[in-house]
Amino acid sequence: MSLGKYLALDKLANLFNILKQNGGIRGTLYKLYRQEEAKDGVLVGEDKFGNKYYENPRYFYGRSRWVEYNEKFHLNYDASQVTSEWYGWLHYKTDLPPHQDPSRPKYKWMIDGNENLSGTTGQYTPYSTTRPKVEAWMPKKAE
Amino acid sequence: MLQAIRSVARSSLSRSLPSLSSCSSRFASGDPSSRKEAPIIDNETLLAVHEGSTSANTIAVPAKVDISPITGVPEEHVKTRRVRIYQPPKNAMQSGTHNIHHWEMEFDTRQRWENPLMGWTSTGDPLSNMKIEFSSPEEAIEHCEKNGWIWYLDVPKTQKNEKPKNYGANFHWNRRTRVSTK
Amino acid sequence: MSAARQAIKVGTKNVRPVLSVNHGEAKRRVLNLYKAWYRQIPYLVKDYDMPKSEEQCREKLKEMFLNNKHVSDIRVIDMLVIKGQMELKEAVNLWKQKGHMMAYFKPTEEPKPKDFLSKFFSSNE
Amino acid sequence: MLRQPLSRALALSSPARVAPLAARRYADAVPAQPEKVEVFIDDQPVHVLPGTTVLQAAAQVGVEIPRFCYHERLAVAGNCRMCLVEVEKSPKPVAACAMPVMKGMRVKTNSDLTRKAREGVMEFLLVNHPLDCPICDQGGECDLQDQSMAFGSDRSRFTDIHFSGKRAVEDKDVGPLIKTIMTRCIHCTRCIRFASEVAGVDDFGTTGRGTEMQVGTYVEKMFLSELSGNIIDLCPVGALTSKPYSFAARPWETRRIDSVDVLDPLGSNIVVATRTNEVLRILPRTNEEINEEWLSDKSRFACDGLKRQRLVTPMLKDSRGNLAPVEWEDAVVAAARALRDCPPDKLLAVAGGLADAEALVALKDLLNRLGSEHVCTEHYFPTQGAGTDLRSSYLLNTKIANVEDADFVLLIGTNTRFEAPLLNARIRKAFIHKETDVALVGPKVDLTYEYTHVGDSASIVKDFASGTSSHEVMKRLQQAKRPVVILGADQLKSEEGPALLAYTQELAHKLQENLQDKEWKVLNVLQRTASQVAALDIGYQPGVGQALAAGPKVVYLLGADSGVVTRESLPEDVTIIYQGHHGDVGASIADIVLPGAAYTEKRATYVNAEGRAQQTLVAVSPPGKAREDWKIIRALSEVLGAGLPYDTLDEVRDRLSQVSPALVAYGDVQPNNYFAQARALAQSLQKPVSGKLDVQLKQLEDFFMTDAISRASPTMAKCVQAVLKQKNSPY
Amino acid sequence: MLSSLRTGVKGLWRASSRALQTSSTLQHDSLFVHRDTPEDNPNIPFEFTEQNQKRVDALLAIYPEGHKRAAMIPLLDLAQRQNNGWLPISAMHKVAEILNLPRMRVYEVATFYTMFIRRPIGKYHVQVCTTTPCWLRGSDAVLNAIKEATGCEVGGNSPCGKFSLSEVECLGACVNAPMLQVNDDYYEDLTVEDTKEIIEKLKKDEKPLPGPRSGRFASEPLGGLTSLTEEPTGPGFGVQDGLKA
Repeated sequence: MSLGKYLALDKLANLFNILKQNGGIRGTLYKLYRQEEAKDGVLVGEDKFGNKYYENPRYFYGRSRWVEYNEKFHLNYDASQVTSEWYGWLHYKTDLPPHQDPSRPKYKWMIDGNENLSGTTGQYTPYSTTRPKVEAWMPKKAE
Repeated sequence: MLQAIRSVARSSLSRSLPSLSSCSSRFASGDPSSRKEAPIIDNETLLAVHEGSTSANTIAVPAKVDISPITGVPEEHVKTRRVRIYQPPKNAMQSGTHNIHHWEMEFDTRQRWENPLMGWTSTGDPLSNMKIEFSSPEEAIEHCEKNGWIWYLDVPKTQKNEKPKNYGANFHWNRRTRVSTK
Repeated sequence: MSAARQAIKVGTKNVRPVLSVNHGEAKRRVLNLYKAWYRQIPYLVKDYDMPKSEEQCREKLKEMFLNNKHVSDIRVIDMLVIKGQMELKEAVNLWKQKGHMMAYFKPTEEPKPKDFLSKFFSSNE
Repeated sequence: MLRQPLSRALALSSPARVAPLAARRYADAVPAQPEKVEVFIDDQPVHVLPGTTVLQAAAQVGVEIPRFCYHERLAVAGNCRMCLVEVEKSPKPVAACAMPVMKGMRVKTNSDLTRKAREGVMEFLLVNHPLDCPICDQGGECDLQDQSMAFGSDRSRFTDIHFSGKRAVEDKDVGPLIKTIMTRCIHCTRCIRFASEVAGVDDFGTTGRGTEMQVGTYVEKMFLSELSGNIIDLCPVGALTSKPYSFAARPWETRRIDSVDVLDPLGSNIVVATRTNEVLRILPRTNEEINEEWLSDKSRFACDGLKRQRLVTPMLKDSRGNLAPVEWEDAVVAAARALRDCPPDKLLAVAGGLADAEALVALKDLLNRLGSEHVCTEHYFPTQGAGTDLRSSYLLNTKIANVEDADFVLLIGTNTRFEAPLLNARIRKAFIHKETDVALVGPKVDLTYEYTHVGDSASIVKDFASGTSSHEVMKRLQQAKRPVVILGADQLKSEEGPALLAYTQELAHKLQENLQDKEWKVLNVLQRTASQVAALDIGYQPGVGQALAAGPKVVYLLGADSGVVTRESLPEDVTIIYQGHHGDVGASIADIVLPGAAYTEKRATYVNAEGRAQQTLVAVSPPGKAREDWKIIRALSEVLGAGLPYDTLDEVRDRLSQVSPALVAYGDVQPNNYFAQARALAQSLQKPVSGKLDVQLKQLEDFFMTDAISRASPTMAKCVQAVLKQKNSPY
Repeated sequence: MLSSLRTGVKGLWRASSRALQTSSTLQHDSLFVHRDTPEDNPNIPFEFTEQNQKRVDALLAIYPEGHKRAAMIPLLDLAQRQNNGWLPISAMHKVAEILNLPRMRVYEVATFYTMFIRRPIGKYHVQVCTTTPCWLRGSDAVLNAIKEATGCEVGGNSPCGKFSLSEVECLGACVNAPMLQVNDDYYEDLTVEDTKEIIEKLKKDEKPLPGPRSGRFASEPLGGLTSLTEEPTGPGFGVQDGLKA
């Protein structure tokens, strides 16, 4: 065990590393405010929404890969904004990120994933699919 | 064994007052939450048939019975509903009459509404399917009275004066029935 | 309703009793039932963890008994006593659940409109 | 609640009133008249009039003999042979429907021979009947289905299927109401007999012979009659089924609600079949005193109009002058404001032809509370003389059922065939079975029976009344023991209306005075709408002419759709409030629309042309936000601060009974008197008349669309088109 | 075992044969509904000729007032004769008009009787009896001979339009089987040659002699009488002596 470790200097180094990577004290506080977490890690890639994917094997399995959502979402980020390509990597289904995976097929008929719109104005609302039993009278419009 | 229980029950009823007082004194004695056991409920005491009742076989009650408190029908469905007592009409599409020689009661139709998604029709009326058959209107009326429902009688106008029908009328010499065909 | 009752011929008939042979006995049974319930209330409130005070429960008990105070037919009184006893037994033996007990208070029932106009505006009935 | 009405209901419909009725039913079995003969049906003795058929005698003791061709309201045909029964000492089974009873006859309706005969007949019928019950609309209410279950064999000896197959018959096009699947026909000829005897349209017949015989019209011709729908009911199999109802529902899926029809003034009794809150079809309900078991096509098929053009939400005119949907609160407040701000003498309420008595009385009470007396009906009736004070002067006093017993019928300015089809069917019945003769004053129309056309001048009535006429009809009238005079209410609209009514009253009075049967009523006035009698009973002023001339500021239309009130006839700044169930003439000129309930959606009182109060029952809920009519008026009154003193239907009916007890005596009709008084009061009105009598409904195409409901009905529109198409056909 | 197998196979055969069944066979050579055709539609006027009008009046005079409808069959027959042996729909309408009846009542009668022919037919309507006695005596050969000679199919008209051929049930001349009827005349005791000769004569519009072709006068036995050969006995035959005058 090295002295640095013994004195927990590596933790301190990590702290500085995190601070550095997240843009100093202000940037780190903002990250903590926005996603309640500030980590250091390797930027693995970025998806079409501008979400950034990081990896740091120092964290234990399950927390070692994470996504930082695009700044433009601010606090309105949602797990459904992770694209389907990155989903597998993020959930440890594969270790190859999409841009490094040669076996991923890409067909014309595949459409882009959508985020979940529930709770927004674009959400799906059920409507009656039955024909009305009574036809209402429509008054004639005045010209 | 049963006999023994019954006799005990009877004796407890005959001593009902003292036993009750003892109960209440026990109840009043301390903080209920501090006691572990609730008072034992005793069917026999409450529901025992009095010894005297064996001799008196019958009791006098009002001839008009109102069982609405014990039927469990919600009050709003007793007081605001109207019962129609009627004879089912003959189905115009058929000539048979075997299913119309009785009287029926039915309730007024309440609102139905449509499920906005599937279009199924619902009703909040628990009595909408209640049709009861009787052999005479008097029975139906008695039943309604007993249940406290407001009823009215709809007597169908199906009395007709019997007129002999005649095959020969088709070929009558000088009447208009002859003109008709077949 | 009362007019209807009067319109039907008033009279009495002799029938076999259910339990009681006279009003005095029926009354005694009712009072006994009432007392039995009354005594169970503290335990029921505790057992069922009802969000009601004992006082409120006693009020409700009284109200429910008084609901049927117009009943004069001995047999009907007896039947009500029997049904009350059944309820009591179910309650005491914890055959009921909390919802069943709370149903006496009708906590989720919205009062229906009473006057003509609000009935008219609210629904078709 | 219900103190008064219920006690009255008890008084009106107590068990005591039922008992004699029930007793009467069985009275026939008691040997009362000596001339009756005794026969034994299954060893039960029954006394019947001589000439009664075995089938009728059996019916009297409650033994029902199966039948297909026999129908008690049609002539005996005796061709289906299903009613074969064994008669003791008869070598072979006899057809019960055509066999008159003989003294001491012993009929066995359940013997081995009888059962074997029925089984054989059934087998023959089924040889050529298709097995398409699963796709047949009659399935579930089919006589053939039921009777083959009850009396048929469990297997068939018909093995010819590989050689000649079952008979197949071409379907016929008989119009937009009746669907034919002629392969199913069992040749009972009920439809032919109905068309020829009751409808008076001899278009059906049998063509060909043997296996190839078929029922039909031979040529391509539609069966167009105002009573055509009844052959659907009559058909014991699924050969004739309802086109609008085809493949819609099975009979066991529907709820049947007994109600009353309001599309003609007779108030025929109907059964409304509903499923999932939707009116699917309307069937007649037997009422011997009104419609027997028939129903006119308009009443039967206009029910799909209840689903079109409906007012489902209150509407207000917005700033651009368009009607826009609003909540009830807003509409009622707007209507109340309009009524409150209007001076009482500038208020006008007009009731239309489909308004019920409850709404009528509520509207009148409301206007009276506001200080106005201008409550009118759309149809005029002379108010001079006795006016509407004496009930006898605006009713069918003879009563519909009694018209059958008449020996001479004089129609004045009415086409009963289209104004009241079932009354016309009664006249036709009298014409055929009682040799009753009919005369008509008015335009020449096809009444389905022969009549003497006296002319169309109003002065003929005057001559009849004064006895100066030399026409043979005059003589016939004077000789008649039971004459009936029917005056069409439409004739009273004109200037000469009062005089015409006065002359008719005079004529009827003179005829009545000479009668031996003092109970027989001669004078009849045939109203045009279902609401008119109730409105006149309640005290509405007939006709809107005067009230419109006064220039009202606020007009309240209670279902007034006949077009007598128009924007043009009213001042510029008028506010029109329309309450009703269909977007028709009234709603299109309204500023405020209050959606009401149609007759299948409310429990309401209607008084028919005889003065018989009947009630409709709720079959389905009013659509959308529509409400029962009297409730709308009641709510309006409360917002106005002139609350009407009734909160429930029973209290409204209580009020109705205060107005006239006849309005709540459901099902019954009181005899009218005071004919002499009415005539005396009208004597001064007997002025010379010179006009011509004309009727509104002359042809069949005029019949189908006469009110808001039938105008909204696509089926009725198809009927009109079919009639017009038929007119161009050479057949 | 074997029998059950046979039943099964039979069932299979039945099922398959049933699938071939399309609809029932037509058992009549005429339709019982009316179809408008250029030759037969209600727009073609029909009037009785003046001569026939007199007959109509005479026929109507037979029947009492109120029962004139009884003249329907004679009138229809008259109309058919006037219209070259067939009955157009306008003739039925005319008869209905004369009798003041609903048209349907006339249609019913006209379709019921097979002797009213409701389609245009040839001048000579050849009706061959094929009921059992005639059939046993060779009516099939007679029928085939006619088919050959005229070119008619049963129920149809010949290409020349002069002949129509029908197969009919018993015409009541069984003793003289086989037989055929041409318009109103019976030709009996036929052979194929006789038949051909009749048709040839008709083609030339000559009228062949009606009646039996076997040399018989009527329906007497072919080889002469076998009974009633002696003189009929005179009056008084077999009467008691005492009663003889």
